[in-house]
Amino acid sequence: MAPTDRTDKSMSMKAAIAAFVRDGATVCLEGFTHLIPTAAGHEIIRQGRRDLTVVRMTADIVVDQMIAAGCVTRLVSSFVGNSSAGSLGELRRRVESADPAPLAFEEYSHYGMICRYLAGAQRLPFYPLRSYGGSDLPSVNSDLRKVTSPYPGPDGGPEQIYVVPPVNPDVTIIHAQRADRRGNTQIWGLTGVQAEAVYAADKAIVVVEEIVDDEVIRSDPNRTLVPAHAVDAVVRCPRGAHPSFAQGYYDRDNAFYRAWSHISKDPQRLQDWLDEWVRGTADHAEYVDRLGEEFWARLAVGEALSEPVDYGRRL
Amino acid sequence: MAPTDRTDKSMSMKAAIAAFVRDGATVCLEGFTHLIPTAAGHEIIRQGRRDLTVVRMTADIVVDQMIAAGCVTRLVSSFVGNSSAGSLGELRRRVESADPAPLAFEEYSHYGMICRYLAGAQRLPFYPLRSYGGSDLPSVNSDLRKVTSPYPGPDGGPEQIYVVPPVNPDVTIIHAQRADRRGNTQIWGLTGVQAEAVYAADKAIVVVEEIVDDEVIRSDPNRTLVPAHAVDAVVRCPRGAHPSFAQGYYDRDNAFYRAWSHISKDPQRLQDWLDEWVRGTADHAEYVDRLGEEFWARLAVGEALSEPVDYGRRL
Amino acid sequence: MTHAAPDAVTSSELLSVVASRELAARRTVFAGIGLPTLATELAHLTVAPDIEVVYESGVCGAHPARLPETIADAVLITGAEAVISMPMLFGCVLQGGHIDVGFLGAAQIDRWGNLNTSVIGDWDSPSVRLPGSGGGVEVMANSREVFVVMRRHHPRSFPAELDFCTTPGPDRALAEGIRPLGSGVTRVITELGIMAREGVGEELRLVAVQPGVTVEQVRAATGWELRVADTVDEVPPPTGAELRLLREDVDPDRVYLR
Amino acid sequence: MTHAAPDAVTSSELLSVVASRELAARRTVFAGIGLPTLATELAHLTVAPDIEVVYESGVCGAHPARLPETIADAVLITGAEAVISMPMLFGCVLQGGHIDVGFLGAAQIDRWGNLNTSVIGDWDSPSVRLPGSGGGVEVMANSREVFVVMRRHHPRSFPAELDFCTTPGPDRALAEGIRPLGSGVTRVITELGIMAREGVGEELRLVAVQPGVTVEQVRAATGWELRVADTVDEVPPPTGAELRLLREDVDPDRVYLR
Repeated sequence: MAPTDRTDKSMSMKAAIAAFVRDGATVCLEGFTHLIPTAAGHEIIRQGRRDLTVVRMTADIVVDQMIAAGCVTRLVSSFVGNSSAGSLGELRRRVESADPAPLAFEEYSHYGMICRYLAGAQRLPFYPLRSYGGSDLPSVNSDLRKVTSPYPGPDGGPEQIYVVPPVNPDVTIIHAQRADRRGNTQIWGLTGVQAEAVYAADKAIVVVEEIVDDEVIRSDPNRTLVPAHAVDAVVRCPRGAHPSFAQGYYDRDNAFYRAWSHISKDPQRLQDWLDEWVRGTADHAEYVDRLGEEFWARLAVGEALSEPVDYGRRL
Repeated sequence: MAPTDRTDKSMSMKAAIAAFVRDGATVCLEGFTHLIPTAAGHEIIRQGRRDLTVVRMTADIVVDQMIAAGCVTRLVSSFVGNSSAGSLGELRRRVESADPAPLAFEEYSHYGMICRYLAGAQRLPFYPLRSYGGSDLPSVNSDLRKVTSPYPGPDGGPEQIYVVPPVNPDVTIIHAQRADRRGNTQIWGLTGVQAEAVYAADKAIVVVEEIVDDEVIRSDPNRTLVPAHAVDAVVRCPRGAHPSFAQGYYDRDNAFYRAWSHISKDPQRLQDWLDEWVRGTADHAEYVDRLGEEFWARLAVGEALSEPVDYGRRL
Repeated sequence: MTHAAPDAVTSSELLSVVASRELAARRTVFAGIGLPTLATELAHLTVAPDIEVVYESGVCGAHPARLPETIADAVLITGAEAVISMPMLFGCVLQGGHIDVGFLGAAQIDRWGNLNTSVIGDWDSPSVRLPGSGGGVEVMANSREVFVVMRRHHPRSFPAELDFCTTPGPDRALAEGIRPLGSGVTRVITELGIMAREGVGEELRLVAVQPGVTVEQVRAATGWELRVADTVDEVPPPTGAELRLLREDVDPDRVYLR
Repeated sequence: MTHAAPDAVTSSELLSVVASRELAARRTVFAGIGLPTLATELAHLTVAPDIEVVYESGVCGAHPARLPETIADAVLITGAEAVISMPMLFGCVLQGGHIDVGFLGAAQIDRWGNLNTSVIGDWDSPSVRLPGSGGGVEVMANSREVFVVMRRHHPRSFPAELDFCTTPGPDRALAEGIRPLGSGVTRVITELGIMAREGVGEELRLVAVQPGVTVEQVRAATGWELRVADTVDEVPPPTGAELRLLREDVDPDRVYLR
């Protein structure tokens, strides 16, 4: 069937954030190093959202920025660092000295977070994993619990295993290379845990480099990681993953990662940066323009096309 | 690194079955309607394996043939039928009247089987699922058990959920469109539960339509559903999924599915069929030849190429 | 089976048209092949333009060039919007709660909408071994509601007690302390009429009869004391437009229409 | 830190070469970026030609055109043999038991190979908040063995007691009744020497010192009463061939070599 107005979910970033991210909400932003939804985080800052619980495996620059902008009161994460490039200044001030305000933090491991998304997406009361035995993490996170298997263990006796509870964000936001207007979303390169994070959520916003014709998506249905039925908004926002990268579109801005350790170390410098680059821009298009073409040329990538596969058609 | 002899896992079907399928073994054959490893099942029949436990979600024609050939004493499955085309004569005789011998049968639902593969692949003692509450299946399958969640249920009280145990086949056999010599396997169209079934197994045989150059696989790494580290043998066997289909290579032989209900209804006719097409052929190449080019032309498909994606390269 | 619909309406056509109307305003349907295919394709052209069929095989948003012959037909894959793995399909889409209506068939259905697809007779030595659950257990447990289309309305397929309960409705699940997502079977569509129930705690009630069928005929064909709604409507016969769409657009090659 | 290796061998070079030798005959390595990258790339060219590095990001069988700067660098993806989702990577590959050697770092390591990557000080109000586990808990629980490379050998990073145990070895897991897959930390490689243990029930023992380092120096730099093997070898210094491969083939742009 041809797309109708009713199934066209494309909207502006401003409209999508206004519609689906409310004060006090649990907001998941996913993308593991690749395709981090930075532009969406910036729009949340521009709209001045408050009291958010942010769920994100690798809490990195965009999370530090959202915390510094006063949007976040609680963080659920398994890695709170600026990649291998240094520290997150604001996050450390909040956790180490409640400066300028405390931040509630729920600490997990990567697979613990993945399993929370899996449980949330699969509507399970818990998800088992072979982690945490002997760790101090359960002593600071009472949601890490144990279950006894109803089957005998390897030694014939009862076997215990840790479990994590589901996470069901009010909204999950991901960045992707392309989607059609209905929300069929194609991602290549690192695919992380994006599909599960979307299925775990009540609502989902997909930010894309390009909105493409139906025919592009339908020429390769296996490439669709998130089907339209799981998506509520499709936002076109080229370069919206900067300073992270979009495989085949632009490279990672490693210099900015290194710079962030210095920017975020000084609270005033951090706020000045937000004033200039986030609160002082109308939208991500202006942020992109201000960086300038010469800047983007440095992050440009060459071409490496996949060989097509043949889906065949009945003769 | 360039492939070395040590990482070349390609071998003949005869050698792969001889090396990895032993009498008494638990053998998983997966492929949901698409890419059913029929040729591997036929080679198991030719080599006269005995006392196998066969694990397969949809026990269909190839399973009926393996049972009729006396290879199988136990079946673990969630659908024992000839697609929508009719019945499996041998399986019904075994189950309904132990004729000519009984068949032990463990009955699951589809998701129960999928969760057994997931638990097996993830080395979990059990996998939870929201099925089976109120079903008679647990009364005939004592491996369907319950666990109490350590988190409060929706009403604040304790919540119970059914779980299934892992399945860890001695060997899993799948059919795929293409792989490289190391075993990096690419599948498109319906991908079913093949990757999880491979990861659940101790050994894995991948049967492919084509063994391709490394460059083909590496041009599209997201298409690799089964990485080489999980594969022990790569067998080139074109048209090895007949009468099922291989997306983009050949179509389903619906006429044979309909015919099988009649062939399998008559035990003598079934044995004659096995004598002619399996025990009377040296290998699958002979089976393919005997069917003839005119036959294969009827199953030929036209071209429908995927649009390439750009993985990019650093400039 | 007597129904004097215009143009010699066949049983397949009648069931497809009636089922299609029940899909009004539904978004996602989990369907097998055959009558559910016809019903959802017709609904797409009539009462539910935004309907999406999700197939057990992993296909979402199919745009087949021909009417598919199986739920895994190659024509469903080429040109589809998404093809996902079975763990994703069953775990995230179905168990995740994304399906509005699941279609199921059965060898036997009881008054609560519990289904038997495993055996006739004893499970251990059955007189007939049926295919089993497939994904039926999961469709029932996780869809908002389930429609059952039964070609034959006969006391053997509508027994007072199932030989085996493969696929339990929510009443049986709750009795065991397991809370299912949806309402279980809400519609049973047969050649004789339509039975309905709202959900837990309710038996199926006859709410409509096919043209020319009496309530007494339906009662006689049902193996339990069938409840009957206060007012039993006659199902409006297929319209000319519905039949034309079904015959000319949905299944011109008569793959499923008989 | 004194070691008079030829050609002014740097600390990075020394650690990479020593770690690479420990990878002889290993097949699958779960590695982060930095020294583990250098060690595995060098091992691939020397003692372990069939070695495959699996990255936490989901990349298997990478063939990068340039040395990657992160575990998710775009150059690792283009031309790789497989890129899989994180649920597959952590669930099937890592927890599934496919990893021979996992590389981990830590702020603190104790005598049993338990690791702290969470906090210095109290977890509730730490003096330093560290990044946390990442996948460390899973690498430890599911790899056959774990190698730890520590740039600084100092009593603060080798304390008698961890400030917090983020990532437990098998001894702590077993004490809680949880059976891990592997042996936990079996090698700790530092600028001063190599510590080793076979598995459960064993403390780390000093088995080798770097050239020019004494056993007493290592003892003094360790926060607990360090056990010492009956015979402590001197680590053979990097060979000319090893250094040439490292400098010219593995990291000609000096991304990690310092």
